[in-house]
Amino acid sequence: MSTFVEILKAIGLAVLIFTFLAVVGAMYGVYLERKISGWIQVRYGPMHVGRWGLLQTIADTIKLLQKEHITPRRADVMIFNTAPIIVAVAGLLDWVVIPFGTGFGRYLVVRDINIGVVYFAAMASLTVIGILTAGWASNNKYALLGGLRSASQMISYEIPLALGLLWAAMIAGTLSTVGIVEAQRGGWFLFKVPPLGFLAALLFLAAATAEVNRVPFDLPEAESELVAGYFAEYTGMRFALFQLGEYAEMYAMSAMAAILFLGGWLEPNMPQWVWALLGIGALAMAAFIRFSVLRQVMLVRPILALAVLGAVICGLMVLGIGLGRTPVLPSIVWFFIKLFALVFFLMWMRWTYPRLRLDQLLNLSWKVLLPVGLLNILLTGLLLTVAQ
Amino acid sequence: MTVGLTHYLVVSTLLFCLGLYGVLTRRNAVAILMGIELMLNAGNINLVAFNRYVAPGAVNGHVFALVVITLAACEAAVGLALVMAAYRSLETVHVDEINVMKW
Amino acid sequence: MPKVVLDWLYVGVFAVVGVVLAVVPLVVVWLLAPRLSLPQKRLTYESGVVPFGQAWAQFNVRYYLFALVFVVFDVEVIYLYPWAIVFRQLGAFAFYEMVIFLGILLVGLAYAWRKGALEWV
Amino acid sequence: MGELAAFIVLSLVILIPAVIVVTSRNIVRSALSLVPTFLGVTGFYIMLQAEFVAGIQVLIYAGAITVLILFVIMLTEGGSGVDVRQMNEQVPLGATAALWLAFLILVVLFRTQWPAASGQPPAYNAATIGSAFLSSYVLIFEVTSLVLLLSLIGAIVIARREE
Repeated sequence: MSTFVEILKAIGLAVLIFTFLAVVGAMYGVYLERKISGWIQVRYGPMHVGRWGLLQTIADTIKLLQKEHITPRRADVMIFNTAPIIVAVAGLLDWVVIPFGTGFGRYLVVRDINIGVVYFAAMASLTVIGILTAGWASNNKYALLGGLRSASQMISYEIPLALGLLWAAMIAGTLSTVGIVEAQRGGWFLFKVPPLGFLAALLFLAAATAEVNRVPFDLPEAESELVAGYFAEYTGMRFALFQLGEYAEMYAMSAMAAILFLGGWLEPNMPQWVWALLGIGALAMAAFIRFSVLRQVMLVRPILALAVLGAVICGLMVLGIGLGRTPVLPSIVWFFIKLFALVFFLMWMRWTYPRLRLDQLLNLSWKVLLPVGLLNILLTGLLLTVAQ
Repeated sequence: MTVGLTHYLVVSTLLFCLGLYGVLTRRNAVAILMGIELMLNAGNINLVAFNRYVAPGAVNGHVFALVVITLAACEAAVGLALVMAAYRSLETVHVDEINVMKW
Repeated sequence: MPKVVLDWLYVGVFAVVGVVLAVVPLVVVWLLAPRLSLPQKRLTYESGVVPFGQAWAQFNVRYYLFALVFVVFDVEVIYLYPWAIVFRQLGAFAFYEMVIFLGILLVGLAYAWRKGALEWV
Repeated sequence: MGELAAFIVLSLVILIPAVIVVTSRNIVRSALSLVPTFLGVTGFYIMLQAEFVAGIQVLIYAGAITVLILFVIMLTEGGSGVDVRQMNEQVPLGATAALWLAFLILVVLFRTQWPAASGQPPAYNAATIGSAFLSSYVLIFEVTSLVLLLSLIGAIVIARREE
């Protein structure tokens, strides 16, 4: 009987997270991507459907729903249809071990699996199969080449990714994601064993960016060279499933980076005056934008809004610490602040850096990230052993 | 009826024999390696099942299973390297056509 | 039910629900979308010319070399996970063991590097 | 009851794709069918409460070995045609041998009185495995790295194009 209840609970949570990923992750991820690229290139991005173009992606989804499914000639139909499902499901499965915060007297995580980070790495590695078979099943030269390239890139960066996960597990002494966050109550892992923590975070972020095929590591999908790579032949909803999987994976990687190195849902542990200084800085920036000639540039508005938001959060923190009510903000708010900061960072990179060449990309992984990651682990191990 | 050791052993036997069938009847060297992977998986099921039902307190079976997984990976790496080499010089991956040493 | 089994029961349910939810929009499309089958439509994209030959071509063996090095190091990482969570309880001895383990593998990496298996030309 | 149902479902998830692996005429489908088999075996490990081995099974078998196999298929002629005869002339012989072996093993299996011990496995698998590797199985642990080194060197030597 209790098993039945648990299965129902699991189904409910799965539907909830899938909806979250489809709506916030994929639909509004695309919207955010378009808006941010617009701001960076001094244009507006989507503006016409709904206020600030907010309904644009909903319109796009409805459009995708009515698109015909075209299966290319002599393609392997079964494998062709299975590949996007593999990618989407692997993206969803990553989220089982991601803790969103605490509340109602428990951790807000689907399951706190004992071997959480191993599980995460395993699920992330399943995506490669979907991509490789999508490229093969399309019966298209570009798709096959893109699939092979994409797969060789993803497997190259899986090891540095695992080394980043391992570093955090090593410091925390546990493989569970909740345990890793709890171990950061004394301070973020980013600043542990300086500067090795920073190095590990950098490794992880670079590997995660490459793992989700984003600029500057997006050459498998290079629109301008390989016509979108492995999903060149996919139309309509099957294409959307690839997008869903990719955005789910990107959000999962950002969430994982926040959990491993930025303390997950924990509130930053800073004295009151630091918050005050940060708040004043944000206010000064907002005032500068508002009252200078910059005000005329309408595109600066989002920055103004962000600065005001930052100032409000800092003000709340100062007030909260003054009243002795810590933690001031709910844990889930902190988690999403960190998550979206990292997502924004990834999108920012996309419009800032050029694409690497294939040989540069592979060299970076095998000749820089892998040896550095291994030495980082050994050095940290040495320091921790000596410290005892 | 609860699931016991015998259940796992039956399934692993069937898996092992399927793998053996694949190894014996396939022409493609890669498919033969896939058969071997199935057989190794069957062996691993045995190791873990015996660990659970015969000595549940220890993890010896798990350690052996991890070593077998490692060996399976090494075997796949070297075996597939052989396939690649054969394909490069003989332009075939079918073991019954690789017969330059035979007369 | 032990915690382990319950944890992974959730994973299994997530996988099944994920597949169902991914198939639902495909079915919706199948019901809604127009279907007009023209032979030209099903041609694969090839920069605007009619595709010729097969999609498959002779690919570089280097792809295999990278996959090979990946498998070896992926296997190596699985031994690091259990080590990472217990090495502090076991003291210096455990650390030296890992130094030897990784040292041997770094020789392998150096060999692959030296032999140009990590080179993309 | 639920355990038995889960066992039966997982057995089917293992065995049906395994049949496809050894009989399919399309080598890519064979390779892809390995994935459900491996995931089903993962399910078995979970039922046997071998959590760490289960995670590694997904990571190595489904994530690495399958990808390696798919790579080789796509780099050799399997990537082109599916109209190649995949079975050799030993099919009757192979089937007989496999069935006979299965019969023998099953007979032995049901005749043997297996020792059984009750008890619960350690709750935190990975830590126990780590301690075991670093204490009683040190030699295996170090030899494993030698095996990995040798297979890396060997495979590179074999697969590389000679100048």
